[in-house]
Formats: sequence, C-alpha cells, structure tokens
Amino acid sequence: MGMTDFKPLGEYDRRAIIDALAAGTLEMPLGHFTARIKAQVNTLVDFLYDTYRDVPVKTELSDVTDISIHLRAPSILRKYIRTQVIPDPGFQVPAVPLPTSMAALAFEMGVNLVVALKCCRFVSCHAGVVANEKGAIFMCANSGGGKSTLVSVLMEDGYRLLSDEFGLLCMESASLAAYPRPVSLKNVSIDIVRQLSGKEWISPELSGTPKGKIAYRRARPDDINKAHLSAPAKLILFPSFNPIGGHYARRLSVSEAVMRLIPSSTNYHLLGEKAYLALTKMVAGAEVYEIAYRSTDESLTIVRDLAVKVGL
Amino acid sequence: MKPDWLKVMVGKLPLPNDTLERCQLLEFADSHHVLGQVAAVWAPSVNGKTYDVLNNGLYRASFDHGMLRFEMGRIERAFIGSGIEPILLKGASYVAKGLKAGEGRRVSDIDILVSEEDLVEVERLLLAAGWAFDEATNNEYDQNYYRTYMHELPPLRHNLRRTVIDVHHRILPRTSRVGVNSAAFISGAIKLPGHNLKVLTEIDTFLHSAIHTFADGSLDTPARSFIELHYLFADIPVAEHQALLERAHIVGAEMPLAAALWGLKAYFSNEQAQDLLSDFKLGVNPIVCWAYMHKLENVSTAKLAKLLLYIRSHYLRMSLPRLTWHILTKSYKRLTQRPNLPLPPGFE
Amino acid sequence: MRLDQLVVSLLNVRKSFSIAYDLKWIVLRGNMQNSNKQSELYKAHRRQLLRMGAAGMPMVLTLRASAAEALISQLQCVFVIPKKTKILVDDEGRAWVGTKKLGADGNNPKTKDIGSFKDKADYVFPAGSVPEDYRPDACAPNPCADDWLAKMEPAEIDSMFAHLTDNEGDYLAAEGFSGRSDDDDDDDDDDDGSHCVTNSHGHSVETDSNGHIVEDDSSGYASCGYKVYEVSNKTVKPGDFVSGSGSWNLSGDTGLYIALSLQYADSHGDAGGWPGISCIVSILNYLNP
Amino acid sequence: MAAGPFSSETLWVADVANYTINPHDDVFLIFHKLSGDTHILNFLSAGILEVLKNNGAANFQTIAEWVWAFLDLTVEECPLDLVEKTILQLDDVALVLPQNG
Repeated sequence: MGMTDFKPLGEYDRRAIIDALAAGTLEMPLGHFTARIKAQVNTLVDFLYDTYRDVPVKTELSDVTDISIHLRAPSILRKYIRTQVIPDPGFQVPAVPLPTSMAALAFEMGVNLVVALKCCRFVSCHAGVVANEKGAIFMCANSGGGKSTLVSVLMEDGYRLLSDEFGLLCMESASLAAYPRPVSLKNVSIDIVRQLSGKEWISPELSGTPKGKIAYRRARPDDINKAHLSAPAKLILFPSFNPIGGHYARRLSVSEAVMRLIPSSTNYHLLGEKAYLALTKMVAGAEVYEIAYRSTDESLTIVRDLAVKVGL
Repeated sequence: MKPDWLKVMVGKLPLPNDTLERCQLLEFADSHHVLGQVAAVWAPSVNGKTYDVLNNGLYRASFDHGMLRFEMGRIERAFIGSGIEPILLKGASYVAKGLKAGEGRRVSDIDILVSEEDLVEVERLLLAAGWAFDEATNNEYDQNYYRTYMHELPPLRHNLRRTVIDVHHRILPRTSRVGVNSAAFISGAIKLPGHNLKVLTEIDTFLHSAIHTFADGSLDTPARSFIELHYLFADIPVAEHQALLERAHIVGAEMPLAAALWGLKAYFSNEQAQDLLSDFKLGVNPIVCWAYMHKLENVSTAKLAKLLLYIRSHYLRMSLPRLTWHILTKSYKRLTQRPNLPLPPGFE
Repeated sequence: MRLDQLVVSLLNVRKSFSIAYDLKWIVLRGNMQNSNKQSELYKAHRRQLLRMGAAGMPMVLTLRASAAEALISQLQCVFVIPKKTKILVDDEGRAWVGTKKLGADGNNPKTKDIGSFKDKADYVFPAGSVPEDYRPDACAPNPCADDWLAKMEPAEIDSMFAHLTDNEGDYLAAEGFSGRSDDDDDDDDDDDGSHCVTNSHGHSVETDSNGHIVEDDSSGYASCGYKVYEVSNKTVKPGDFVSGSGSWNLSGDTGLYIALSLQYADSHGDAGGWPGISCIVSILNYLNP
Repeated sequence: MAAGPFSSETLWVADVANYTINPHDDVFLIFHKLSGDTHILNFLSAGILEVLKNNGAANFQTIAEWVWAFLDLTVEECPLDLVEKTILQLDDVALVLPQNG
C-alpha cells in the first residue's frame, strides 16, 4: 500500500467517489492526518471534485484514519455534519444544521473541529500559516481578523500554504506542520482573492451561511505535494483588521506572546508540559508582532517589511 | 457493537484485521469513552495510524489522571485540620490505587464518599474552598430533591478550575429499593498511603462498581462499565471469591453482583464468574439483561433499552408515586429548559 | 463614555478573553520596558504595580483559557433587551423593532398604533426575516396590501438604518435605543398612505396624512396581517437556545428576538447598536470556528 | 479566597519540585506540572515564591519581612495585607501550600 495507491480525486470517475463515500471508505490524506469520509450528499461530491480535485485519495481504506467524518440527515429537511469520534465524555462536536447546499461548509467545519479538538499529536492554535524555504509566518487570529485573506495574499507572494484555520505545532521539533486545506474566504475577501489568484482557484460561493457569503480558495498542487515538509516559525503575528483605526506593528515580549498564544490554542491544556515547552521554544525562535491595518494592501506591506526584517 | 469487541478491548481477542471494522471498533471505543483503555492494552504492540489514533486516547487519559491527582491534593487542602478523610470512589480510586481498571480510563469528575454526620462540614469546607453548585442544580427543586431523596449532594463545580466533585454520603439513594448497607462500605474503607484520603478494599470496589452499574443510574457507558467490572473482578484472587459472596450478602449487593457476574460471563466468557453465578441463589432479571445487551449492541433498539433502564433505575431509587412525580417534574423541566451545553475536553 | 460603560462594552466585544488579559497585563508588567533595575523609573513602575495590587488587581494570572474553553464561555453570555422593546411582524415576515407606543390585545396590535410604530421603529427587517411560526395569518387581499418598503427609495431605507453606524456597541443599546437623535426619528415622513392594516373583519383601513391609521372598526386590534411580540426587559441567554448538537432551537418571544439577531449578524456582524449582538456573534463564532 | 482553611500562623511552603519558572523582563512565566496550568507572575508573586524557595516554610509576617528585604521594599510600598493577598492567590493555584498539608 502507500502513496502509490493514491491518485488525485479529480482523476476518479464520479461513480467511484460516490460509492466510496456511501460505503465510508473514501480515504483522504490531509497533511499529517488522514480522513475517512462517509456521505450521501451530492453537493459534497461537487465540492470535493472542485475544491479537492488535486488531493490524492483512495476509494478503499489502506489503514485506520485520524479523522472520521460522516455527513448524514437527521431529518428529511436538513443535512448536518456529525463526526463519529466524540472528543470527550458528553462533549459533542457542535455543528450547525445546514441545508444540503452548504454541505461543503459543514464538511470543512467538521474536519477542522476534529483536528482542533481530537488530534493530540500537535499543539493546535487558531492561526493561518504560510512558509518559504527559510521559515514560516504564523498568523494568530480568530475568524474576522482578516487572517484568511492575509494567507491567500501571501500565497500569491511566493509562500506555500501550511494551514488556514489551525496552525499545527509539532511538539518534538517545535516546527509547524503542513495541513493544506482550502482557505475559507468570507464576504468581501472573496472578490479580493478572486482578483488576485484568478477565479479558477475559487470555489462557487455559498451565500446565506451563518458566516455570510463563503467561498474557498483551493490549495495548490505544490502546497499539497510539500505537505510532509514542516517549517520553523520565524515571524509570529497577531493581525487585526482595523478599518477605522490606525495601522501599526508592535513588537511583543516572549511572555506576552505566550500569554496571547495559549488562549488561542484548542488543546494546549490537554497536552501539558510538552505543549508549554514547544510553544515557548517556537516563540523564542521567532519575532512576535501585533499588527493592525486598514486594508489588504496595507497588511501586505507591513508583513513584507517584517518578513524582510526577520530574514524570510 | 459486535459482542466480541469487548474481548478485543481488554486484549482477550486480537484487533480486527479488516480495516473498516478496525475503524469502527476504534470509533466505537472513542464514542463510548474507552479509547484510552483500549490504548493501554494495544498501543505498545501496534504502529502506524492505529497507534496514532490510540495515542489520542492515551493523551486524554493522562490529562484526566493529572487533573485527578491535582484535585486529590486540592481536596486534601480544603479539608486541612478538619480530620475528615473522604473515600475516593470509582475512577478516582482506580487511578489513585494504580489498578488495571484505571489504566487509560477517562475520569471526568471525582466521586467521594463521606459519612453522613460529616456531610454539613464537608459541604461548608468545599464551598469555602471555591467549589459551587452548578446553575443547573442550583434551584430549589433540585436542591431539595437531592438532599431529601438522593445519596449525594448536587454536583459541585470549582469556580476557577471547572472540575466537578460528586459528594456521596450513601452508596445508593435513601429511597432505593436495593437495601445497600452504606455504613459497611464506609467502615471497611482503608487509608490511601501518603494521603489524607481513603479507598475501598478490592472486594468492595468491585461490589460498588456492580451496584453503580446495575442498581443506580441508567447505564450511559455500558462498554466502560463492563470493561471496568472485568478488570476489578480479575483483581480479586479466586481464593477470595467465597469472601466476595459473603461480603455481597453483608452489604446487600446480591442482585448487582449477580448481574455483574452475568455481564462478565456474557461478554468475556469468564468461567469463574459463571461458576460463582451457578453457586448463586439469586437469579438475574432477564429484562435487565435484555436492556443492557441492546443498549450495548443494537442501535435500533438502544433508545427503548435506555428508556427501560432510565425508568428502572428510578424505580430502584424510589417508590412509585414519588417516581411518577419526579419523572413528571423532570420532563416538565426538560420541556421548559434547554439542556446545559457540554464542556470542552478536560473541563468536565 | 463612563468607565463602567467602557468596561461593559470592552467585555462585550468578541475576543473578551484577550481584552481581559490586556487589562491584567498592565498590572503584571507595569508599563516598564527593560529599564535598568536600579533606575528610579523602574522602582516607580514597581510601586505603581503594588498600588494596583493593593487596589485588588491580581498578582497572579492563570492562562487557562484554551480556545475550546473560550468557545464554551462565549455561550454563557447574557444580555437584557431594553425596556419597552416590541417586535411587530407582518404576514410576509417583515419585522419592525422599536420602543414606541403599540397597544396590543395578546399578539394582536392596536391598529391605530401600527403605522406610527413602523415609522418610529429603531430597526426594520425585510420580508422573510421572521420564521414562519412567528408570522400572523395574511388578511384577505386588498388594494393597499402592497409592499411600501419595496417602494421606498434606497436612500430612505439607508436613512432608516443610519443609526446602525452609531458605532457604540452594546453601550448604546444599554440605554434602550435612546442613543438615536431626534432628527432621524421621523425618517420616512412622506408616508404614501400605503400603511394598510385590515382588522378582524378584513375591512381595510387608511392612514391619515400623519401616517396614523384611521380604522373603521370597533375591535381596534388587528387579528390578521400583523402580530406583536413584547420582549421588553427580558433577560436572554442565547446559549440556552443552542442544542448540544450545535443547532438553534428557537422558541418563545425571545426566540424571535434571537432569530432577528441572527439576521442582523448576517448583514452587520457585531457592528451597530442591536442589543446583545456581540453576544450573538460570539456564539456564531463558536458554532463556526 | 483561599484553597482551604488557614490562619496567620499557617506556615507556607512553595511547591518548588513541581514548577518551572522563566523570567522575562519583570514578568515570570511559570508552568505548574501538577495542575498543568501556565501562570504569569509579576515581581511580587514571583518574589514570594523565591524567598520561600530559599528560606523554607514561614507565616505571613515572616514571608513579608523576607520579601521587603529581598525586593528592597518598605512596608508602606508593600503592605503586609498585600503580601497576604498574594500568598492566598498563590495558594489558590497550589504554587504555595500550607506546610502540614
């Protein structure tokens, strides 16, 4: 077995994918994780063909998987996502009931939640991460901070995508693991990125979601093929989109950085001292800034300057 | 669940070679909160993804055990100078004693047993040390219900750490139809070396687990309970099986013991359990067995089974009029209030 | 803005934990940046720290909040709907939210109050905003049941929503919409007489030049076409409306308020003065991290 | 608040064996192995741990005197009451414990 059996999802015929999804035997590597996907939702098939077409998959399981996702209907009216793995006694991964048309959103949310709450091999923080051969830029922010836009912009600026939603810190090496998934774009940022990256890289829009309008920027084959390469953080940013305020970059001390990173982690407490050591090691090896900007262009200028400053 | 999965989970049968079945078994183990226990058995002898998945279970268990040891210290701190030495029950005691039943086991909250005359002081000291009653139970009905009819205080959650203590003063509710002799358990408890805490003897530990599983509360995690009984029974030397029967008689746990032995026979083909059962005068209620089997094995009938167990557990706890009133009130409350949201990993 | 109001709105913003930390952070480090340990400045900072400590600020800060916990804690937020708040709903799912006078018999609004309530509403939601269950029965079709909102100039609609850009967060709301200045109180004066209400007998009623309804029936309450929901001063804990599986279970009058809040969040995020919006938005973030 | 009963005569010890502490500027990062918690201390709370680590168990008054000397502070700058409050905050997170505990 092994990678030889995998081929890009786009190269399978639809029937094979549909059957594998129905049987729950569609195996998809996502960076260091593998996912087993079970579903009977056509819109998901469309989404996978569009957004995951370059991702190598198998229609039979070669091994057990880290992630197991099952899209199914609790009622005739709605489909919602339910991961088959419950991270904690009594703790069910929350999921908003979404119409079938939003199966894509449900799928993305579900995978992210399992990775964030269940997978213990990495410290996971809410962060977007991009890297070049010299090192990584780690952008720590909740949704709304313009993180995904920044990630997409930097992808056009010669960086490869490591992750959009969650930065994954390897506890042994204190370096950042790749987890190349579609970058989720909201509302205005969709058009910005479409213009920048070209419309062929953007999924069809989902409107009327709880987050407003959503579209995904596909990971590039190069991002996917280099998914096994980790990168050390050289620049750690706490970005905030601040249309009415000023723009600035404020250097943070080690302790303030750690203080900001820990609350952004989904599993820090679970992992204990190893996570503390990895986190402090990552911070020690990087420069940390809080940045604010009024526009995407401004954010790019600020990040470029800092990247040069730290030798990226 | 396939009936023989429990044997796999305790290492009496090998992991399935079929990948899909192995996935399903691991996912079942995770959703039934025994992944860590499966990991304690299998992680050393597997590799690749199976190891990675099991490793997630080990991380969660070690987090829980760390939390537990810390909370043990906090409880001792809260009781300093009071001379009160609470008895650890359930998961807390398995981990504290280093029993096989504790390896990889999830511990979400801590159960302690104190004598009824200490109860007021225990409550006072815990409240003073930062524990508080959950909003969910901090209403007149629940407080009265717990204090008048139950065997424990409403759950206490620490206001900084969010960890939960269940303070028991009896093994079963006052209203229980199973006349368990709580005093016998309390007087039989032994000191936990190096702590101002106590634990039950091996035999009482097994009996208490049986009571908790079959005479108290609907069985929410049958897989975990049966695996627990399997290990705890194995901790009792065959030479002491007679003593087990006698102790069950003294503490009034014949029925739960019989049911537990049935479970060990049914799911682990445990001959010793079978022998003991056949020596046993008291039979096992077939409806109960049906309910447990279906809850464990059969998804389609699980709901009915759960309902049966729910009603039965309350039937065991209280007289019929009180039961009717209670279930009415509860269902009314359910209709009028939303369920409280679950806590994230480690904050249960 | 008074300090307590400042703190309230601070704690109301989405990333409340990081803000809380920022406040404590000052106490923990003073404002000192690597100054020489012997310098007077350095000693002054330390003394300042001690004074704040004596004033009750913590000397130990525990970084427990994992994102998961923060997510959960967001669900615990609570807010109170301002006094006098009522929600007027029509059969096409439009909603007018305001604090002006609106008599009612149960859910049936006083017909002569409807027009003025709509004119003076603080928030207006377009057709389809209100879940079916909350909508009244439509009245028998009549000439003036057409959509006056649709017929309005975009500019007029904008002016209706103008106050949403009073960027004062929940603090504005805490004063019960009174943040609005009087001048925008009569936004859509030029009432084109299309404010039509039919009473229980289905007779149509016209509006006079002031946009007030003159109705031709004795009952005086609209039993169709409109429903009114009284949410004045209600305490809302949106987390209670989220099921363990993360779905919204909306019921009761406050359920309608939350339904509208979700609509609002879709279009405005947590900007503007909608009471409790930052709480709602934080929950949406929990549901879709 | 405190994590349990105490008096002005209670002798306090630092849980030295179970934490690692790293100073940054005048701020101290502490990882506490038992609780798995990470704390940030300022010079006063960290100073209290330091004097307890160096001098062993003591009651509020004695600890305060050590702290004043160690941090070069006067009782006016750092009242006994503040030292007590801070010790109790450390007690809450189990970085200090009553000795007979």
